[in-house]
Amino acid sequence: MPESPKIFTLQQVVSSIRKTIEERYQQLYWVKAEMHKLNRFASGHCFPELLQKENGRIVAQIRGTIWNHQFEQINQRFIQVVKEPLKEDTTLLMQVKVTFHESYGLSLQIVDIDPNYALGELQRERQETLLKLQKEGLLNANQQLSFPLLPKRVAVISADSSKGLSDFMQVLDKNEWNYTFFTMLFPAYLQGDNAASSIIQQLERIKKVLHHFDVVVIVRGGGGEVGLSCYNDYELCKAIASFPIPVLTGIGHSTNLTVAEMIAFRNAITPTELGDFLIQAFHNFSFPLKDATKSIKYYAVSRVEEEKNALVNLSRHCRSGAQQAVFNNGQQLIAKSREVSSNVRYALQHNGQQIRLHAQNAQRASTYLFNTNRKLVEQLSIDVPRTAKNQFLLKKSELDNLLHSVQLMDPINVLKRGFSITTLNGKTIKSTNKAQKGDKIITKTANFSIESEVTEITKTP
Amino acid sequence: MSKDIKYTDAFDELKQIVADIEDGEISVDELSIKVKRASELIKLCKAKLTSTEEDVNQILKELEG
Amino acid sequence: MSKDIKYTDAFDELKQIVADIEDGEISVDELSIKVKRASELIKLCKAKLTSTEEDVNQILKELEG
Amino acid sequence: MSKDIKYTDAFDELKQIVADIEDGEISVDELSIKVKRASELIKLCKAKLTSTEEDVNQILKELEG
Amino acid sequence: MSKDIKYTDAFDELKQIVADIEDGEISVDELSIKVKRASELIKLCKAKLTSTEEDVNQILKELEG
Amino acid sequence: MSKDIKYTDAFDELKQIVADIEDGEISVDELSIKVKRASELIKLCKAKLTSTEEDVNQILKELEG
Amino acid sequence: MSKDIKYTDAFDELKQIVADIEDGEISVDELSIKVKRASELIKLCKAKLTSTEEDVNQILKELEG
Repeated sequence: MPESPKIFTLQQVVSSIRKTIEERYQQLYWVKAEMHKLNRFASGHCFPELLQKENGRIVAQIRGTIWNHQFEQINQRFIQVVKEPLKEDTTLLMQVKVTFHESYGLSLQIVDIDPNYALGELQRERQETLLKLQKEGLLNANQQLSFPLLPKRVAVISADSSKGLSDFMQVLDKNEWNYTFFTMLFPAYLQGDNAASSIIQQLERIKKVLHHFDVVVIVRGGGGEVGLSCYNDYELCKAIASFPIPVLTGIGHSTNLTVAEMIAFRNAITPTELGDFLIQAFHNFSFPLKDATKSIKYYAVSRVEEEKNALVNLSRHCRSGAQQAVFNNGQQLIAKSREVSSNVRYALQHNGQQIRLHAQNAQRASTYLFNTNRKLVEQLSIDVPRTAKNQFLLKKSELDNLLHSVQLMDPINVLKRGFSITTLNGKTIKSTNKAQKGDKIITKTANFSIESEVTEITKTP
Repeated sequence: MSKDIKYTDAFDELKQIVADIEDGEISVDELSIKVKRASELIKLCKAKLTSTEEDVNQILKELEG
Repeated sequence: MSKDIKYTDAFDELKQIVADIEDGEISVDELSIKVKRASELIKLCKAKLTSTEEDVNQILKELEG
Repeated sequence: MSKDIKYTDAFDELKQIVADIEDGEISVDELSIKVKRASELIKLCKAKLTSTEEDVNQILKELEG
Repeated sequence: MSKDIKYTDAFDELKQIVADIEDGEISVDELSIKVKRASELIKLCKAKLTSTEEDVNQILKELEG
Repeated sequence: MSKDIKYTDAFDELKQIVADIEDGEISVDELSIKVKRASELIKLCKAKLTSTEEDVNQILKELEG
Repeated sequence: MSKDIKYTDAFDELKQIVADIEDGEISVDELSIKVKRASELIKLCKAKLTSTEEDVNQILKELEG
């Protein structure tokens, strides 16, 4: 059954809660939480919202308190270690005391924040940005753009009052070569929480008038080493990496390179150095022009000289060749004219010799003819007496033969050898003058004539 | 020569001419033409070093547009 | 001879003539004609070279000025 | 004899005469006529050579001048 | 005998006479006539040779002069 | 006997006489007449030969002279 | 017997007598007459021969002389 409820005053209750909590949470605890909003008040005290998110949903939330003096201490150590002031929307490792105040309620009083954890977190964020850019293929995107031959038109993202800007402009405007740059300032925060979005915004503006510019430079200087974690901001880095013209950075610090510096087309340590880089690009354009003039002068002049020499050489050859040709023809002509005279002399000599030969032949043949005829006449003059003598001998022997015959035939000579001639009636006895028995015959001898009578007749065998 | 020729092209053309002249690949007939051209290109490029055509107001106007 | 003949062509023709003369391939009848031609070509080439040289010098002087 | 005869033709005719004389194909009756002709041809050739040489020298002298 | 007889004809006749004499085809009666003729022919040929030689020498002398 | 008889005829007659004598066709009555004739012919031939030879030698001597 | 008889006639008569005797056509009775005649003819012929030989020798001697 319901008793009559005991009624406490609010203070009683709240005090009881405070007591209970104080008893229960006497220690200090290390808590990892995201500090959503710092909520620093004019008093210097901060009342940050502490959150824990899982899959984007807030699963725990509590108010924190940092008393002014502690905040200053913590912030000092952050700047020393992290090179960044304590800032919102970061996960921090903080030492807290659970406090309950009758008027203000429950909060975690932050007595210390570990700057090394924050530093780790920053590094992680930097890594994440790099990883994401890499995944998206943007890591080298800006660096792969071709650099204009002359980075004449420069969109400068900087702060009006920046020492870096004036250093940079000093280099560009006061160069001794009269290189002329066109610069236009696009003012932005260069550090701290607003820097990333501010720079992104200016980049967007520049994009609108992109055709007026060759390069974008982001210069900062004299701002110390603090508040540069914005240059690891993914969105900013993405904007830089994917920017259609080269983005050059000259942020002026000596710590680890930020992601923005890494992915920029080129990073210079200082704005002055960045200015020098642009000047150098002009030099790179200007020097070849000077060289070209020299080169053209040297080569064109020597080409002409070369041709002149070739021409002189050729005209010398022409002359010597022509003279040689004339000389050769002259020699040929002399040789031919010598041949004419020697051949003619030979022909004349030859003809003279032939005539002499013929004269000699005529004489020789005549002499032969005379000799032959003389021999013939000689022969005949020998033949005449020889034949005549022969004839005489012949006639003489003929006569002698005849004389011999005649002598042989003389009857006297027959009778002398003992033969006799018998005649009958005065005639020699023959068949026509036959003797008969009793006929008287006369026998004549050389010395006698004998008369006889025929007694017997027989026929001669 | 047209002023419209881009200084980049001018620079490339100049480099080519210089290379040709250096190689002795240019005949005497072409030489003065080429040298003249080179001279124009050099002038054009030099002018580019020391001149500017951009106008901040114009850009601002475009930005506001 | 036309002044419009190119230096290169003139020089080539000249070389050919000189080569022919040196080879002894040109008869006496042709020789003086060829030499005359060669002379004209040489003059032409010289003139071309001189004018080219002047042009080049003029252009370079302007460049350097 | 015409001066219009070419050196080459004159020289060839001369060579032919020399060859004919050498071959003994020319009778004594023709000999002096041929020799006279040869002499004329030689004179002609000499004259041509001399005039060619003068031409050549003149032309080349002009070139050097 | 006419001086107008040609050397060639004279020489041929001479050769014929010599050949006839050599062949013994000429009688003693004709011999002296033939020899006389041969002699005349030889004289004529010699004269022609001499005059030709003089002509030739004259011409050649002019050439060499 | 006439001096106008030719050597050839004389020689032939002489040869005939010798042949006739050799053949014994000449009677003793004619013999001395024939021999006388032969003797005359021989003298004539010798004379002719001598004179001809002298002529010829004279002529040829003149030629060589 | 006349000395005017010719050697030939004498020789012929002699030959006839010899032939007649050889043929036996002459009787012994005529024989010695014929022989006598023959003997006379022989003497005549010999005399003629001798005188003719002397004549001939005389002529030939002159030739050789």
